[in-house]
Amino acid sequence: MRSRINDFAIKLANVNGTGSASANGLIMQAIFRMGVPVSGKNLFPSNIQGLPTWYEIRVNPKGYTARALDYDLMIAMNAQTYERDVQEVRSGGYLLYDSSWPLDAELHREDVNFIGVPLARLCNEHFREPRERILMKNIATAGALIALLNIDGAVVEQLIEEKYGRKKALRESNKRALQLGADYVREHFSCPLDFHLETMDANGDKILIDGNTATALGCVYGGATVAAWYPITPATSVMDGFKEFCEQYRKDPKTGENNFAILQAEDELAAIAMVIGASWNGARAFTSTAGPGVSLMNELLGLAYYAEIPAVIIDVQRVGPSTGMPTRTQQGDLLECAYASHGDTKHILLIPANPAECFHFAPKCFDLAERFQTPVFMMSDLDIGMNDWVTPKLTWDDGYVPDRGKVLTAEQLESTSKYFRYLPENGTAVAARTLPGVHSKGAFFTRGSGHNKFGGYTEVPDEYQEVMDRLLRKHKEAAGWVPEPIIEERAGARVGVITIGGCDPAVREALDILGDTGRPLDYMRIRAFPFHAKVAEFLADHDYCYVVEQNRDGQLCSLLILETPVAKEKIRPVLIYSGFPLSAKHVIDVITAPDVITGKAQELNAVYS
Amino acid sequence: MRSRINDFAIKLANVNGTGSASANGLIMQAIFRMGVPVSGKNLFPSNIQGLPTWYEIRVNPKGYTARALDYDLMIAMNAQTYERDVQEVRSGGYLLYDSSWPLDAELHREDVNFIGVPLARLCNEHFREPRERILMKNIATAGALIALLNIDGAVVEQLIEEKYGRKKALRESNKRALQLGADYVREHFSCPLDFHLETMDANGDKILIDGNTATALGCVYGGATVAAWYPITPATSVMDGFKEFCEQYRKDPKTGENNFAILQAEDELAAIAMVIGASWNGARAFTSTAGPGVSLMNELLGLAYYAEIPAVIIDVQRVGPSTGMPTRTQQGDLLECAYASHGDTKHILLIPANPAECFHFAPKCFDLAERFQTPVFMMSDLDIGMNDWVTPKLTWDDGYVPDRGKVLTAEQLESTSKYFRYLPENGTAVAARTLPGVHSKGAFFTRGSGHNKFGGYTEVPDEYQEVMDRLLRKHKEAAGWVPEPIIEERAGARVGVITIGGCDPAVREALDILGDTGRPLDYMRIRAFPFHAKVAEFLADHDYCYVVEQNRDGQLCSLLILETPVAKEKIRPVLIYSGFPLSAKHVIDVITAPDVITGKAQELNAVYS
Amino acid sequence: MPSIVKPLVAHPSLARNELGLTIRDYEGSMSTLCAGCGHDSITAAITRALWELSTPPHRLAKLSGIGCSSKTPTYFVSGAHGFNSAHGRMPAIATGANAANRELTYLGVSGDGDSLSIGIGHLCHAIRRNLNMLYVIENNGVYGLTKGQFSASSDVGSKSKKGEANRMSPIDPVQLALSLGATFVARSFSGDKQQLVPILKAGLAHRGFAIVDVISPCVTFNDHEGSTKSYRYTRSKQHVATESDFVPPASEIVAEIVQSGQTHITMHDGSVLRFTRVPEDYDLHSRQAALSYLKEHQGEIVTGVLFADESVPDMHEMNNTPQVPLATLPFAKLCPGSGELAKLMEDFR
Amino acid sequence: MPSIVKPLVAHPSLARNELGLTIRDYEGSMSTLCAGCGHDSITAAITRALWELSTPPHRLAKLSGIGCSSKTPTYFVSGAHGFNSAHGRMPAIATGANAANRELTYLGVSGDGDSLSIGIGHLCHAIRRNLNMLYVIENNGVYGLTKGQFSASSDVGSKSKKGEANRMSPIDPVQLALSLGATFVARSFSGDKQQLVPILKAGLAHRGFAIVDVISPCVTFNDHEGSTKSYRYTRSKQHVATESDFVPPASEIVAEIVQSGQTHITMHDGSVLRFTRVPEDYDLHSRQAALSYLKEHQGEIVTGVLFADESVPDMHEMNNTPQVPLATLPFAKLCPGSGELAKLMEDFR
Ligand SMILES: Cc1ncc(C[n+]2csc(CCOP(=O)(O)OP(=O)(O)O)c2C)c(N)n1
Ligand SMILES: Cc1ncc(C[n+]2csc(CCOP(=O)(O)OP(=O)(O)O)c2C)c(N)n1
Ligand code: SF4
Ligand code: SF4
Ligand SMILES: [Mg+2]
Ligand SMILES: [Mg+2]
Repeated sequence: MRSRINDFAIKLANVNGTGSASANGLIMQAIFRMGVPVSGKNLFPSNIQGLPTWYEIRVNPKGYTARALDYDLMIAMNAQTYERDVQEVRSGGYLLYDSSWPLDAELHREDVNFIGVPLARLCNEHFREPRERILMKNIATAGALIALLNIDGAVVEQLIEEKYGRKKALRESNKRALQLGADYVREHFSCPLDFHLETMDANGDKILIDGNTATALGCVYGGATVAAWYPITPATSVMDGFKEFCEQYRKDPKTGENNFAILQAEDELAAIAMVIGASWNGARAFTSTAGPGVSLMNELLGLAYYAEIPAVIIDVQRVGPSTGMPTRTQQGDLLECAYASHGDTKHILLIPANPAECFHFAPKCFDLAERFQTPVFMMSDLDIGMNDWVTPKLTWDDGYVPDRGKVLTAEQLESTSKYFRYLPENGTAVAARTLPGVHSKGAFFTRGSGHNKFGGYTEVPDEYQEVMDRLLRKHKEAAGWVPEPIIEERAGARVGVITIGGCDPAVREALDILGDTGRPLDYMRIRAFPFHAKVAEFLADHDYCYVVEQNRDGQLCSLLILETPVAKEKIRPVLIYSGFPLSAKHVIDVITAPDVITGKAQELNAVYS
Repeated sequence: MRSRINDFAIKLANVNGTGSASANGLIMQAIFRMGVPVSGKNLFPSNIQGLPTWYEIRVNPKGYTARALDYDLMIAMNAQTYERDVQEVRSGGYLLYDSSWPLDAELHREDVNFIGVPLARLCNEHFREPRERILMKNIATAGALIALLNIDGAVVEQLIEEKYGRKKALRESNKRALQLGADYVREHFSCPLDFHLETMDANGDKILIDGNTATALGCVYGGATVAAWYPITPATSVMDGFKEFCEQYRKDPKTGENNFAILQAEDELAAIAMVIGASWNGARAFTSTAGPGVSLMNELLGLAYYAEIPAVIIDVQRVGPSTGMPTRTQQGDLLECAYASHGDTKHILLIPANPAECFHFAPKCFDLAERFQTPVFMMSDLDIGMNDWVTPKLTWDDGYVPDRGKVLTAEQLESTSKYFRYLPENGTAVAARTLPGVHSKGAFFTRGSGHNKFGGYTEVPDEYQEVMDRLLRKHKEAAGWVPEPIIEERAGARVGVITIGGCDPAVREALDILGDTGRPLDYMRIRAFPFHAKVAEFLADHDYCYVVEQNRDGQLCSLLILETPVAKEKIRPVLIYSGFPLSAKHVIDVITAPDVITGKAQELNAVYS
Repeated sequence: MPSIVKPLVAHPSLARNELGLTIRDYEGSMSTLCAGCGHDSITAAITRALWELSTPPHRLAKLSGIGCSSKTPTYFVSGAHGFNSAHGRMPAIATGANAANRELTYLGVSGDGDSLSIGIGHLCHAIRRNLNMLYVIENNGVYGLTKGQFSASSDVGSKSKKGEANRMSPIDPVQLALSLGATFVARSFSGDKQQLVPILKAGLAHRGFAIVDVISPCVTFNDHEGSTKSYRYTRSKQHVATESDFVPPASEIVAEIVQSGQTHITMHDGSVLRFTRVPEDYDLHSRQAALSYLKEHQGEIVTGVLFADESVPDMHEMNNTPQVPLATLPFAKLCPGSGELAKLMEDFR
Repeated sequence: MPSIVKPLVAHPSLARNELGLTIRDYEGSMSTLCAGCGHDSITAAITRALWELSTPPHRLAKLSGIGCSSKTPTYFVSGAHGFNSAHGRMPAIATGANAANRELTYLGVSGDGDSLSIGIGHLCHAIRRNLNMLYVIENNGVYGLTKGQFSASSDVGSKSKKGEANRMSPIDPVQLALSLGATFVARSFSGDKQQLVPILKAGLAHRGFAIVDVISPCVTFNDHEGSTKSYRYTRSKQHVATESDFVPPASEIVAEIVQSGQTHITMHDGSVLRFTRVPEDYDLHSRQAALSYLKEHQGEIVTGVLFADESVPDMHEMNNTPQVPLATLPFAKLCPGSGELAKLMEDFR
């Protein structure tokens, strides 16, 4: 059995639109400030009010923050899902419910401890406004958790101070509600529970941030000036964040003018068009979207690829196909983004695993887009983008100089005899570009139609092919510039586990457990496409590799097979794609018991081997 | 040396918009009527008037009708391209030019015979209207060819009669112009040339038709009633043809009403939306488009896939990416169509090789779309779609019954206790659908958002996954229903050549030549995705296989590798993608001299092996 | 939205329509919108209108795009097929559906985001085609489902919840529709069921494209001080230009209508839209009159049926399609058969 | 289109503009359009307008979509960057371009297919943003490049080359733009260079979105009897509502203008659009007046500057961006640096 201090998982079941988010955040943040590694996963519906929403908190002294699938404590506040929620508590665990009304006998479980707290009654007695009563119920619940889990009261008090500062009334009612909940459970139950928190110091230099906020900040730091977007879950908060940070950092102190422009486009076709227009004109420009948006951008992505115009697309992936499950997570757009648009195209993808990488990859996206004059996707996802992650404090190297690629200045053009847009110097893969407005000698005609290396329109086969072949070389060359994979080797391992993005913590935890139980496996997290040379090396160095990813069709597997020399039978897909963040258990189950492998993975294995 | 009777290639270089098309067609058709196997490739610009356009005619007694790359006779009527055109004549060949003006000495070639005909002068002398003079120059050229190539004068006369029937003036001036050209060359040169035509009987039951016309006819015969489209080269003539045939066959004889609706949509997003709407309502509906259109349809293709709505998309492929070369041919949309849209999706593709298959695959597309309730693409291309091909006469089996798939009638619904949209009977992969307006019991809510097997909205992981897994099974099942590959084996062959679509004649010719020179190779033409079981068998049965396709990235190779168990190193890409139809030489060059393999193929080989 | 099933036991005393159905038979699953959302009131009005018209549930096709508004077709007439399609594409999907089966009643529900941004092209072209459908825009001036961004119908100066003012000129669906030739144009307010129900009925009876812009406050993101789409603002600025009631086709009452001397419009199916209030000199058949009236009352929210023209051919007439649905034509009528093909082949020699 | 290079030797006697450039310096490569195509005349007018305005070639950005019309930016000012983008997307691409660099002169060329079908949404929204650009629609009523299908500007009853009559109501870009709040709206005719050149110049000088609908016959597919976009038809129906000339900014002549008592509009840059003919009672600042005038002259092709308003903020003003191009801001102004980040990190604990 694991230690019961700082090592457990709880789940709060609520109805959305009732204000539970703020109470959840309060608990999460308090635990974080206690120095305990923690993660919070918000499992929310695609709706504004009235539907089931869950919040899972896991604490772990070693820093394993992937989802746990069995819960020590369920806070069951939603009658709609009560029946299902009760089943999810581990045997011997606890369930907290609102005992203002008697518990339905049918929902009882012998092996679970029920903690009844008359939350509604308490709040009705102590608060007057109907809306306040609803909101404070959540806070009172948080109060109960403070007592049950031994959350540091001083930390919570401090948080309340920071949050409500001058709003005295709110501050007071929050405090009162917290007290109500805490007092009641302290009076009626033995507190804290056998599993609970104790202050430690594991979060030293860390922060609590979500990926979209970090991405937004990365775009500010990367020097993006034009952002075009169309609202879509789960990408909206990238732009909300960008706006907020721009308001903070990009207002000219003298004139009050905005050193940025955020354009809410009429649709995603317009959003990518604006990015292309702005990039063509020399700005660092980006859009943030999700799968449906990328699908709509397909035609123009081909234009940017073929006419060689930088463009940065933040794809915060959600569950597809079609509208799918907008508030659930998946890594289902890999193939679409890698080869987006008709005709022969290949794009660059950066794949962050956590908010810190979101931050650092954002400027990198611009660097690569400008160096290679092509669209670059950041493949984030809902889990990374919208959940709070404990991550190392973000830092910035003031020595960073944006890589603007080859852009000719007026002086350079003045001294050029004749400029040709698509004619790179001595056989390199990228030709210098020019910006409108700089010099007449740099003028050329950008087009998505057939063109030769001089930039002229062509329908001549060889001329067309020459440019297309160079584009392929260019994509290949990018492999030397993208972030390397993260590789971690264990003594004695002959088999590898490959993964991407937000699967990271679950895979690491799984490998630790497997390693501890005598099954050492090497780890590689891929961070970009085209694949860095080390990816192929890793594949070559192992007998075979599991590939853990969150989609049905093994999209990363497909890319590995198509774009590295690996033999197909060396790839073993581990596909978890039903929409919730990954847990170590998912990974271990497949690796240790190949017969419980998902149907699809079996099929893929059949095809690959 | 090959025989000089009925075995040669000529090329006519013209300026577009000057009426050369009708003269070209006349020659082509006359040769066809002489019973000689012939093909005509129209290499035209993306423009309406004034740019270079070529027409290539190849005749071959054995029926090899792929492009020949060296020309016995060049009819050089375009000063813009004269210089290049002269170079394309084979050594010892002929060049016909307009000798109204003296020939530029620099353009001379010692090893080519020059035939000067003062076409402009002759026409100026005999015709008065400026426009007529231009048009008749082309006809006079045709006259010269009649004499030079020994084209049957009676056949030509008959064609003129058929074409201009009652338009006496036009008929007469055409005849006069033909005579002018013929007389002049007969007088000044020894006619016919050493290579020329002789009547034979190789076209017995054949017709001359382009693929788009055949596709259109197939859609009429397949029972399509709603067609939605947005104009785009090279797909436009599908809809022109559909309209024409509908006017001919689908006007109600009593009421004069149209038993069809053709909707010119505002864009391709609307076109596919209309197809989806009409199919949802029970009509057989289709759209015709090209790559840019498919890119725009991406989002809705995912909707149709996920909500399981039939849709037929005719993709007449052209050269991408982006606008690319709209009047050049390529097979560059395979990957995009196979996996179109974000999230996990897989679609059905039918890949015709000639107009006859276009005709027969069209009803098949509807059958598959309705049986599997999913989008089905017909992957045609510009070469097949817009060039005239000699094909077996189209025939129709009056016993054909459309496969509408599982659609519940009012009676069936009446007797059902409760209907669930996505719940197939006993584990089959496709559930019965219902049509609006039939019965309240069949009512359900179609949505692209998460749904469970009952058709209800869901965000529950397992419920979502259950449906997604069935969709994968469904796609797999379709492999048993699509057209089988065409396989032709040669004694002693251990290596295969795989191809698709319009590459067919060039590949066959190449294999004949290689077979005759002691290198027997087996042939397989794939006609659909998902791959029929025989595709994997063929791959398994050969040491390795060349894959001949017209795109840069080896898209068919990719699909074979991802979707069959074949080992990557068994796949050898032969990629010809600069936009003109394939010739046997392209194929032979690669197969016989792997060192002249294109750069890309080398790379792919490096990756695959 | 999970389809929360409502108990379907109708109270015996509930009124029955011509089909013998009660209003409960026109309801759908429970709404999952925010309590107080304007859209729910429109759902109620639609339910009522369809019940009063005695539209057979299964002869109705409900279509929508994506958004809170677009969710609502789940909440009425569960006996009808519904299609919650993709963001902005509903008008085009409805066009295809209608082309295939002209006999159904088409009711599209959309939002201001869905219709005036991503979907505006399809809307404009559905108008051009005079597609026979009722198109309801549940207009709240924001993107509700994505949490409150300004939509293209936001007025200049209207404030977001965070206090930011919109600066771009709004697209008014009513003016847009009038200028593009829509054949039935109305505006109403979700809070004014009395006005809305007859308008919806007339829109359903109209032959051609009937567009009804319904101001429908978003209580969560756009019902605050400074918003020009809030309940308070809309109530205070609503200007009822025309009032009407809808008289189903029935000869005995036509006489009465004509007698009354009031303005009326006879719909294509013989029903009558009887106006109890029309401003003096206002010509219901003149787009120009409607536009001028809107101009004169700038700053107010002009509601009512503002324009109607029953004389314009709809998409099917323009395409000369048969009266029966194309989707139900027997295959024998569609396939010319082997004989015709053999004949045709002669043209390709 | 192959860029067929023209000889660039200017005749010494050619007039020079303020920059010392001749009109040849404003030409592009040789047109590959059909001989007689209206679009070529517009190209000539654009060339002239830019030359007369002395726009530095490299400070011009030429953007277009796809179509015969959209090819034309290759045919003028080869010293300017051009962008022949994707079908219908030009307004959105121009929006991004303009956002990045407000200092260039933006000239968009589009067709009726490009602008009124696939691209109509972007056009509508560029209008809402009052994007500072001149947007020329070369309107021929057909899809020229795809060989003559009806476009959305085809009039009811206008006949195709094959004799088929269009039945759908047209979208008139002028009315659309007026009703969406465009700040400069004009119509002209490719055959009337005298009218067109000053309109183009004014449109270029206008601060905000200037849309000029130019009827531009397609000689190959829409210049026949029965077409309402043919040369003949347009000539016979052209109704010149306003006539104007354009006076570049120069104080000495302003006095003269004011003296003359004629109507004039002072553009944002100080230049003046002087009207030599405006119908009585016609208010150039009133959308309603323009719309009514169009209505009164239905059946005619009303040309001239029909509406202008220099007072509306453009996209940059609405977004409060600096006067210098965003694209040229030094990185130091954009990146808050490590210190600020360290401070900010405290908020995430
Ligand atoms: C292609 C695409 N882009 C974006 C979205 C995200 N999205 C969902 S609803 C919506 C806006 C809805 O606004 P509106 O139509 O006004 O409906 P409301 O919620 O206000 O009723 C958006 C942008 C989407 N579903 N699909
Ligand atoms: C996405 C896409 N769909 C279709 C086309 C084909 N296409 C090229 S030009 C054109 C229409 C052009 O019409 P218009 O804008 O009126 O220009 P015109 O040729 O008449 O000047 C179309 C449909 C395309 N290039 N891209
Ligand atoms: S967010 Fe607004 S529009 Fe959506 S349900 Fe809530 S109140 Fe209605
Ligand atoms: S087809 Fe028409 S629009 Fe195109 S170039 Fe020719 S005349 Fe002009
Ligand atoms: Mg809205
Ligand atoms: Mg046009």
